Amino acid sequence: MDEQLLEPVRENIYQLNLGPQHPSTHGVLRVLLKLDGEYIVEAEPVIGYGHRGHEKMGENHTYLQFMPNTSRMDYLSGLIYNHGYCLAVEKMCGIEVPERARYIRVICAELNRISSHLLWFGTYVMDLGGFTPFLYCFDDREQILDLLDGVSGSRLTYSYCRFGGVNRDVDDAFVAGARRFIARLRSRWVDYHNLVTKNVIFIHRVRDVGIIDRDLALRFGVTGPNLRAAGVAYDLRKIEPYEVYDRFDFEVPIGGKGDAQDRYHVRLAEMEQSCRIIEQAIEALPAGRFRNEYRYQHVTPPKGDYYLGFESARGATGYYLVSDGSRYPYRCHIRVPSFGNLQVLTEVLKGTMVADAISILGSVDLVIPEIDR
Amino acid sequence: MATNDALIEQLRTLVGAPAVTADLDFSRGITAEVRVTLAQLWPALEACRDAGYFLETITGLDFVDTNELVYQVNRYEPRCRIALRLLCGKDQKVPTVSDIFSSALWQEREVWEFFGIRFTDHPDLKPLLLPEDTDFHPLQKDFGKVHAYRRRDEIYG
Amino acid sequence: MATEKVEPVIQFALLDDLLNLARANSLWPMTFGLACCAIEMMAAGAARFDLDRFGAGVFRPSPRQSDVMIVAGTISRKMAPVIKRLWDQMPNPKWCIAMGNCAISGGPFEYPEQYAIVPGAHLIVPVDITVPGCPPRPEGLIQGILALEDKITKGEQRNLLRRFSRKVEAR
Amino acid sequence: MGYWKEIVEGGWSLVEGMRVTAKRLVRPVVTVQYPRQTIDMTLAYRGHIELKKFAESGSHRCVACGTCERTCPSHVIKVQGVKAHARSDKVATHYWIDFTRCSLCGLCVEACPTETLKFSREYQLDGETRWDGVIDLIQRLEENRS
Repeated sequence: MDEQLLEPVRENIYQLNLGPQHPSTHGVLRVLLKLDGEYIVEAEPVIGYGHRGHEKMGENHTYLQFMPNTSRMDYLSGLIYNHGYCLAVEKMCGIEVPERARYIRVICAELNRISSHLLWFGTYVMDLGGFTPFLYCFDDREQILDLLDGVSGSRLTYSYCRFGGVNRDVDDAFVAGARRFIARLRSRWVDYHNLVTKNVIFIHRVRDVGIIDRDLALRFGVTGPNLRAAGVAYDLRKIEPYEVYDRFDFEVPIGGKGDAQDRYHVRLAEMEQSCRIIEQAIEALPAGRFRNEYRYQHVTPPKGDYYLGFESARGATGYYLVSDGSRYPYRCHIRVPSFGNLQVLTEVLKGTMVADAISILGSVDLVIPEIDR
Repeated sequence: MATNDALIEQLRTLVGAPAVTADLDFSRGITAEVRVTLAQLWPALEACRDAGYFLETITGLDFVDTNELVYQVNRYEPRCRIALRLLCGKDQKVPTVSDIFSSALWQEREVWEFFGIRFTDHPDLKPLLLPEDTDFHPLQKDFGKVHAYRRRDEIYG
Repeated sequence: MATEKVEPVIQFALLDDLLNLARANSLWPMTFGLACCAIEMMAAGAARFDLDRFGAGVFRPSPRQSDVMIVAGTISRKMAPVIKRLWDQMPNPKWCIAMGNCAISGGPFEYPEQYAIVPGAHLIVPVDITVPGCPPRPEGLIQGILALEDKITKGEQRNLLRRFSRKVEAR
Repeated sequence: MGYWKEIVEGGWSLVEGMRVTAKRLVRPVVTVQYPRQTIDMTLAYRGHIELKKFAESGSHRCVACGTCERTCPSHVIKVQGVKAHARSDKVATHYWIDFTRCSLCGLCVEACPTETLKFSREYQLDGETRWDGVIDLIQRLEENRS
């Protein structure tokens, strides 16, 4: 700190403090920008403004008690995190999950993924100055929230998955609602593409902006749509299929050079693939129990550690759980995708202009409390 | 799968065959577990980087007798998650791997602020998530009330 | 902690009432999300719930232009000084809504070994209205804003927008 | 050349945008006029917890066993019970929850051995201080009954 103060101020280098309260930082991110005129010389993200000590809580709570926390880490895809955590504990303890529950989980997780991408779409276009798509997206998103509200009882922090199944069964109304929603979303694509994708101003602001190529991604551990935009088909649903994802026919959309426009297209294409998964899962939804007969209040996994990777809306996520044979995890570490996705910005933002920085920050789809945990 | 086996073979020659445990049916979420020493950490991770792996996460573990660092590396295709486990004493310093994987820059800062494990030659070792004037390491097991503080062999036998 | 209330020397009862009515019906919240509740705040501002109907939909990014601070989310130790500074930057008269359990009392994150959060916004800024929930529904936030309007106009009958009866399910 | 092309393209995206917006003009309104019109809470909706009233006894069935207290991740439940005489079951006399620290996960409802807990449908709970969220459920049940 002292060295920084003593360092003679370089002429013409201007330091700009972006955040932590800034409308386009999506939460509480702070970026220290060193500017030479309009150009960014150095960017240093400062994080931790949303740090809540999830990993310490993991050690103080039993396996089941930690479960509600998981949907509060990445609140935009809370159900997917929930799902991953339950999978990890089930794998550790060898808990059987009924077929129906597996399909329900996949349907709900994919719905959650669409809602997360929709929110990103709306806020990203809002960052770039277009307000109307935000309203349309939230309108569509409300349909998903209504569906998930109907089965889980909550709009955002679902806590829906349980060890050995799910909290509530889905009914015919949910299935019909999901079908209706997919049809509706598909009819809205046309509007979205006319309104945003083909818009000249939008294209000018995202094309060739913030290129994350394969090598950079490899060095920084970037995953998810940001990596797929660079042309790498890395999706944990395909590479290490968990749950029943290997039974569905879906593609992993990839981009070309990895600029903001590619990331935009990849996310939009992913929503379509999620729709396809939901359709197939609804078709194949088996009858039967939605959770195990035995209710797992206290699970005691065998000693040892376990890593479970799964694909959240933002990339490869993982739970690393160490069990000492008691009811409390000895260590509960969460690998979050946004961590690498944010860190890569220290490289990407160099040499870009301030106006593009907003575009790049928005395009990588950050959820700050997920990074801070 | 051939490339994965090649790397595992390479690691075997690097660190010695008994230190590598391959787990082919993926029962613990990893393909292979490699126990490395401080001196072997760099060559092992460099071998991983050259084979096209990326650093997924660095985790610390705090035991009564020792600290442990777990480096998980993975590759895009085919799946092959390798866990490198490094035992380090309570006040032992660990060489930074940020020259090999840039993502280690932040992850090592996180491990340092949570566990107090120091990394030598790290360019910018300051707290990442906690306020900069923090003087405690919250994930150490003697911070606050925890349910168990065990020796390493109580868990890993 | 709480800002000291300065009573003016000369008071104009009718003018004050009129001003309060104007203030209550054009609350400008600050764009300021901390965690999960921020998404519900955005949802409340979007088409379905439309905070604009109550004059409270103009989210301002600058504290200088806003008069309501909606603390939406967990306040970490690192963030607390920032919130305090933002609050100090807001011009008087100003109000604060603590939205969500984390902002009210630390919520599920408050437990004896917690080192990272501030348990409650009332420890940093004076809170006028609390909206519990984890996260509260957008309707809950709207209800909180209506309650704040009541508070500003000192009573339900004064507020023109509150002619409709407040819907409360059987308690 | 590129200059004119851009002007035409820009003008076209403007027209397209206006067309999409104009289409919305004739669509039904999505806004819920909230205080006058409410969204029905679904059956699954999780508000704060509440004690069920059973028809046969006209009261709750809580035996103050404390399972919910132990299950709760954020320890917001405090139950007190008394035994009418030495060999009878306990009956809860106080059931406090601090709703402002609850995470609405529903683990207590699932853990309850007598199934006397349910979620309320209430979502308008705004108050002035954090202590407004501290509720005695048994008192609440009795007030509802009378």
